[in-house]
Amino acid sequence: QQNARIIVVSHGQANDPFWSVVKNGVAAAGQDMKVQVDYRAPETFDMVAMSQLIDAAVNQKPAGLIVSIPDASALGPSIQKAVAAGIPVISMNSGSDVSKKLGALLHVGQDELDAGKAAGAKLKEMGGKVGLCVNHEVGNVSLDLRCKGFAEGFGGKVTVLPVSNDPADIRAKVKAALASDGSVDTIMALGASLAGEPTVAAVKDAGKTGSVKVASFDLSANFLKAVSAGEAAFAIDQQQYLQGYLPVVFLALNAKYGLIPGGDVPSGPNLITKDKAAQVVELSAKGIR
Amino acid sequence: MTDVSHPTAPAAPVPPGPAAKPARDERLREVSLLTRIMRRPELGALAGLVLVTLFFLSTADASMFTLAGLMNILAPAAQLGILAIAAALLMIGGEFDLSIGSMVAFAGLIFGAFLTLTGWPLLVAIAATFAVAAFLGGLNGQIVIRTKLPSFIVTLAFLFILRGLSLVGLKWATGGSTQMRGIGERAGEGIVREIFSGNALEGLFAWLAAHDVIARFPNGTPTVTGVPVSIVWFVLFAAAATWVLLRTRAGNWIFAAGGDANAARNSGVPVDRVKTGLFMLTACAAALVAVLTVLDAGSTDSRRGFQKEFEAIIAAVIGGCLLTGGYGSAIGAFFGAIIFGMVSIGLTYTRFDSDWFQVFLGAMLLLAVLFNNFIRRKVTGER
Amino acid sequence: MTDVSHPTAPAAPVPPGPAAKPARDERLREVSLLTRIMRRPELGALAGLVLVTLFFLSTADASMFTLAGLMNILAPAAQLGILAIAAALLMIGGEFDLSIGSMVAFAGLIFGAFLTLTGWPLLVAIAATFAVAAFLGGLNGQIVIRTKLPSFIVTLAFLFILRGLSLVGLKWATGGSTQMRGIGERAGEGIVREIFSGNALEGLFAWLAAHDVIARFPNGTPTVTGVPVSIVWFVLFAAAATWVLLRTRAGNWIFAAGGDANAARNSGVPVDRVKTGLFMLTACAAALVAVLTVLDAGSTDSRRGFQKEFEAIIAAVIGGCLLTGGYGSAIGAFFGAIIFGMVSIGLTYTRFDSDWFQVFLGAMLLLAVLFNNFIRRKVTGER
Amino acid sequence: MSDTAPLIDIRNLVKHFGSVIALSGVSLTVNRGEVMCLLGDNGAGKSTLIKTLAGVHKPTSGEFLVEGRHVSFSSPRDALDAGIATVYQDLAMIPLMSVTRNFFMGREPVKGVWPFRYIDFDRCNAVTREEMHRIGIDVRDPNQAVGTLSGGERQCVAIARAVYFGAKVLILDEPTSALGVAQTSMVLKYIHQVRSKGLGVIFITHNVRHAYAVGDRFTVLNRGKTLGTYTKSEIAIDELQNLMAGGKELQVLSADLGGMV
Amino acid sequence: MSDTAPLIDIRNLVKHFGSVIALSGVSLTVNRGEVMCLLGDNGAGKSTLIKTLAGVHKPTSGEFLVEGRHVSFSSPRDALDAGIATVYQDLAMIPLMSVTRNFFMGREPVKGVWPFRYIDFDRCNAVTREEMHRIGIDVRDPNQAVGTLSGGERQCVAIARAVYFGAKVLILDEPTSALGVAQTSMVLKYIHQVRSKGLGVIFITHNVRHAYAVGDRFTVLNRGKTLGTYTKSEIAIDELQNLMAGGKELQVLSADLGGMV
Ligand SMILES: Nc1ncnc2c1ncn2[C@@H]1O[C@H](COP(=O)(O)OP(=O)(O)OP(=O)(O)O)[C@@H](O)[C@H]1O
Ligand SMILES: Nc1ncnc2c1ncn2[C@@H]1O[C@H](COP(=O)(O)OP(=O)(O)OP(=O)(O)O)[C@@H](O)[C@H]1O
Ligand SMILES: [Mg+2]
Ligand SMILES: [Mg+2]
Repeated sequence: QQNARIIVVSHGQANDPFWSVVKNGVAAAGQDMKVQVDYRAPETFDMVAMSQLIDAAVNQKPAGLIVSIPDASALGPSIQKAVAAGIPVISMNSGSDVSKKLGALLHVGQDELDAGKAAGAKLKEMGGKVGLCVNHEVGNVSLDLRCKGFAEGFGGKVTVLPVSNDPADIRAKVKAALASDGSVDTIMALGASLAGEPTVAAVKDAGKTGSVKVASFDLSANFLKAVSAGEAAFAIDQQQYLQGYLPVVFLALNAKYGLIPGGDVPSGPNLITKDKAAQVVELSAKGIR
Repeated sequence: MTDVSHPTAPAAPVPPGPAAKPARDERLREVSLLTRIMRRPELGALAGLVLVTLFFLSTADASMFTLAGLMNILAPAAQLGILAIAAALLMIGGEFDLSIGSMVAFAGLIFGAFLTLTGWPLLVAIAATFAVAAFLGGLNGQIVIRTKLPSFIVTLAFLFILRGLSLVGLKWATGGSTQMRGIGERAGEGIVREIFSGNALEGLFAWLAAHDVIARFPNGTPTVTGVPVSIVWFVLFAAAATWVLLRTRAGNWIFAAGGDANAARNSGVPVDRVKTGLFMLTACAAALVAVLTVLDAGSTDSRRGFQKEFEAIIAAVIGGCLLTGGYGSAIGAFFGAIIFGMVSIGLTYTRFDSDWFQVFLGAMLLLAVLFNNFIRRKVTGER
Repeated sequence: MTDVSHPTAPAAPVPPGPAAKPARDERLREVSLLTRIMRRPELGALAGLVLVTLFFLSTADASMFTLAGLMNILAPAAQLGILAIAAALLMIGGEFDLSIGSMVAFAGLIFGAFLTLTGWPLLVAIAATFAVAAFLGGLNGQIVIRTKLPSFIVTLAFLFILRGLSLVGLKWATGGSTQMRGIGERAGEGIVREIFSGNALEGLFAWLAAHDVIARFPNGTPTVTGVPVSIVWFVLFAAAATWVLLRTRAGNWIFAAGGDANAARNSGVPVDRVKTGLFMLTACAAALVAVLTVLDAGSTDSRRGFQKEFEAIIAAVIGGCLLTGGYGSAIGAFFGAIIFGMVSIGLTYTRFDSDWFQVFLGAMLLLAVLFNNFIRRKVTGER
Repeated sequence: MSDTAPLIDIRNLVKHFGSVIALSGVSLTVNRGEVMCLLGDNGAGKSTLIKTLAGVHKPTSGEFLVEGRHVSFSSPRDALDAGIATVYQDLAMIPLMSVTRNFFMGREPVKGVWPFRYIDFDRCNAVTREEMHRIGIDVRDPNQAVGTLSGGERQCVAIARAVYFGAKVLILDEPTSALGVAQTSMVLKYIHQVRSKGLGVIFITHNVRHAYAVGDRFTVLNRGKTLGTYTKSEIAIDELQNLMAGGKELQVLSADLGGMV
Repeated sequence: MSDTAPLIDIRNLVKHFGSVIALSGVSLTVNRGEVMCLLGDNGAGKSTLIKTLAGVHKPTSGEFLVEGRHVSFSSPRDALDAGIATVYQDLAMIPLMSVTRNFFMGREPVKGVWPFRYIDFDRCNAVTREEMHRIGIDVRDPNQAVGTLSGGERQCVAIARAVYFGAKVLILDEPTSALGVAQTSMVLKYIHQVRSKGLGVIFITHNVRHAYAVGDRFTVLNRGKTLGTYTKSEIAIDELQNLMAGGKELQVLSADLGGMV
């Protein structure tokens, strides 16, 4: 008998460190539950392309569909079409507010905005006054939301620093920003391996380790090491492995036994500070956290 | 001259015959129809398309080649294709426009702003969007022509500028967000809306579904409710562009301007006007894609059209356009866009791990062009 | 012939004079040294650099033009510049390589793998990385030459393939992560390491700091501890490439191959060998950047070098290379990379709202090239 | 416009390219029904001069009158509209385009109503084939790319095109350089015909015999300056030949050359 | 290699371009110290033939022997190495490069030790200036781009280059087409000199007087076929002229043309 097939369509590319963990969760759940899983994402943050990928998934009539919903207007019609076609849909990562309305069974994950707020509040508590948000993909709505949430939770003055995907560029720009505005005391990076690590290096270059607090979204082994060494304050973990793993499990169980949980599952946020960092490093190096 | 005998020994000159329709020239070999067809740049990309189709027929889920699956492939191909055809015309005319991707975002923003902020009716908003796009395209063209700088660098500057303005404008228009929603509701219904969004031929498809020609979902709605209008626009644009290139004066001027701008100018072709017109056309094509996608999605964001300039050039090159200008075709870009769309959507119908996606995309593109090249050489006997 | 009188009325032919070193040709106007300098493609980009510098001098924070600030601008410019110079040579030779960005990621992966998985010593790992890169570059070149397909499309396929392979390879090597770390520790210390990472001239800078020539941090360490080796590589590579282009046989062949491959071939230039060599060189430049960045950061990830091919071409074009080949310079690409680096880093030293970043980037690029063009025409009197 | 004014009258024309002085004060007139031969050594400035007349270059200084009126062409199209048709030395052809498309480039005959006007390619092909045949070239296929034609065939396309579209003035820059014997004689005959229709012709050649055969007046350029203008009656063929060489010694090789190269 | 074998011997050479038959069986020999004139109408296939000899095109069929040995060139470099130097009708120059760089392209003299070998540009410039002067062109500046030279000046660069680098066989495809009187006579003198050094020369021209002045034997092509080969003693100049026209009627215009164009 053929295994049930579950398709995941997200807005994050397979080579994005954050999403690669989600994908690992998906794959692991597929193996554990003995279902076929397929992970699909557009090549860039492109809502039009993503809606087309959902359409393509619907055509293949899977046993379940898992989507992230960064733009409800653009993706709504495709998701509704999936629901109309009788495919059980679970949303994950983004779109907790619209998930029910579009007909998804439940939502696994946590809003970027809330995560940002939590991080901002924590940094404010640590005494931050002037903040910098290092954004490596301005215009990517989920990253913009992280920055926005950070600014809201932080309360103080926050400047967005747009950077490219290149570590050398990020390092130089953070250094430049620190040199030109001496009052900056808090830096939030939106991705640990891409932006967080060069930011730590830049702060070190500028001789401000300790006086400037660095925090980052997501995890990477090197960044966690910096946290445990006291060079960075903390990392925000959405436990995105769960965002990949749980929906697959739910849908597999749904396909087998018709089971489904009764409510949304919040997967984070979870602040990894100095005391916890060391334990997480190895898991992060394997792409689980 | 055709009836003159060709002596192999010295002979008195023979008076030339009448300029009659030449019968058979001994200096030409017979060529098959196939050879003559394959020699046209218009049809070169066809071989690549066939190869790609065969590949997916043998590896992909059967649902890919259902009616719904095909529409699903054509929808993104159509949006890319509209840009690719315009980019192809511009490339044939000897220039590049790297700003079309950003123009999609920018035109989407101003279209959204016209609808939601100024509250103009749909038709006026669309017309104004096209006007702004044409103006910006013309500006690009004028800068290129007056400064004689490569269009690559000028339009690259506009790539950044327009992308940046889209971000600033969106934040300004929405009060801080990079996403503008609710455009669909403001557009209202009516004939103009139907031309730019939704499906064409809905009646026909409903009828077909009712008679079970088209598959239906469990709840009874047909899997395909019509042909998305973007596909209609795509096909019409390809047909019009092909006709213009091959049959009209403007087409001749485009080839000439791209083939050798100096020679063309010396022969009396108004090269500067042609190029400016082409820049305006590409910008308008980007605006069309913006209007189609914004009405379709009901929202716009500052990443719309990201890297589409690149994909459009790829599609045009797959379709046989030369980067150096003066050679290529609109119908080639048409097939190029379909190949590109089919490869990128098609892989989701196969069982390959998505980590391998880019490897496959690259390999398929290379194979498609190699095959197409191989077939053409085989058939025409070129070396 | 130079001493022949030029009568304005019929006169008997005058025998030609000896082929002496010509004194003064009445068919040439005097030109100033400045004109002669500005006419060189090598120095065109200088005007743009001056403009950009002036702009930042008047708008940016003073810390931008401290020693630390300049090193900070040059470090990313150096990495881009190494790619840009190689891309410029290839463009002069008439081809593109869109795969260099992906090659940075791929070379980083295999370099990391050689070090951490096979445990080779640093020197061997670096040599092997260069060998693999050269092989892949040569493969690109051979495909382009044999199939006569545009290099744009062939290397585009490799852009996707190598990027995809980097992801797959990283996940395989790390057991699921997109980042490979611990490379720095495995590299060990030693002379080879010092050539490819860290700072040069550390002793000199420490001495300077001790004598208060260089600013120090509150804790006493100098703000600049040396010149990053990537900058040294950048300068040396620019010098070597310029010398090769202008003074050697290979340089002449590169210009010829790009100017008109057919004419060059007909004159006996081994065009295919030249082009293959250039493809290998660009791939090796990408590998060099990979080694430098991997040793610097101690880790590599699948997004390294993303879109660097694009930026390298931008820098080369700012520096005066023609996209059509046969014209340009390495030193121009050198300045182009510095302009690009200065504009993109410099804006963070100013007080402009960061939402406007891309608008400024685009506008500054356009202004720099326009200004450079304007100055050249003014000085040389060209129209 | 006065009917007695020369068709073309240029006075003291100067043209610099950056530091290069290509023309340093050239004067010239062309009248109706006259063939003016422009002669001179390689690099004398002949092509530069006629490119200035054809609107390709803007003169650095000097006056340019067409039918007695001052003109300043901003593009070759202006010159074409003013009735000056030119065969350039580099032919101004697009190698990748077909013979027919090159023939009609810039002056395509269209059919149908706007915006559905299209080029009447059947007629164009027929005209091209016939005009090429008239000049002595038997085109295999008018859709062949010009880049694959032989040098002489290509030159014939340029000449046939200029002659076909008629004009007030026909400028021919070394039109016979790559032509065969038959084609050359045909072009000389064309020049004859065009002159008798009352057009003015500027004919550039290095072949003194061709010049003497069809020319009415001869202007000799040397190193960017006019060496003088002579009517046919004023000058003998070998005198002209000496002038053309611009003061260079001739290598007389063989009696067969008869002093004339 | 036998010393009596002709330098070049081609037998029944056929060349097709797709559907176009450019050569349909041509045979030809060139001996040491002989000038072989290749004559024929426009489009007869002369350039195609010599491009096949020069390694640019691969023949579709037919034999090609150099000094009695079968050869098959895979690139023009092979032909150059075999001692065949060619002046192409399209000159094979790179417009954006300087005169000197074009002159020495592919055969640059280098100085210094590897890997620091560099081109000796001072010497190159001096040689270029001198060789151009010899042919009758006074180059303003050897660093000027070839694209800004006049048509004749450019042709002289190509000829001077081929002659300078010597060879066993010199192929000249319409070398004098754009040349002035003085330059033409110089090129004819060169051909003379080269022949007396024992090299073989293939000289293509449409000027029967030039051909007759320097040629030893004449091969006439027509529509891709050999019309015949004649030694100078076998054929008179006007007979040759008639053959060259390839059976086309000549427009005799004026007595000045004297029947010979
Ligand atoms: N664009 C340019 N830039 C610099 N110099 C130029 C340019 N165009 C022409 N020249 C120079 O001007 C001079 C005159 O060139 P022109 O082409 O007018 O000569 P010509 O009389 O037509 O010679 P030919 O008989 O060989 O065709 C030449 O020496 C040439 O080098
Ligand atoms: N690459 C090609 N593709 C197709 N046809 C070609 C190609 N090259 C040459 N031909 C054709 O072959 C014929 C012979 O051309 P070729 O250039 O050899 O003539 P030619 O004798 O040198 O003439 P001319 O005296 O005008 O230079 C021409 O009719 C031309 O159209
Ligand atoms: Mg000339
Ligand atoms: Mg020829």
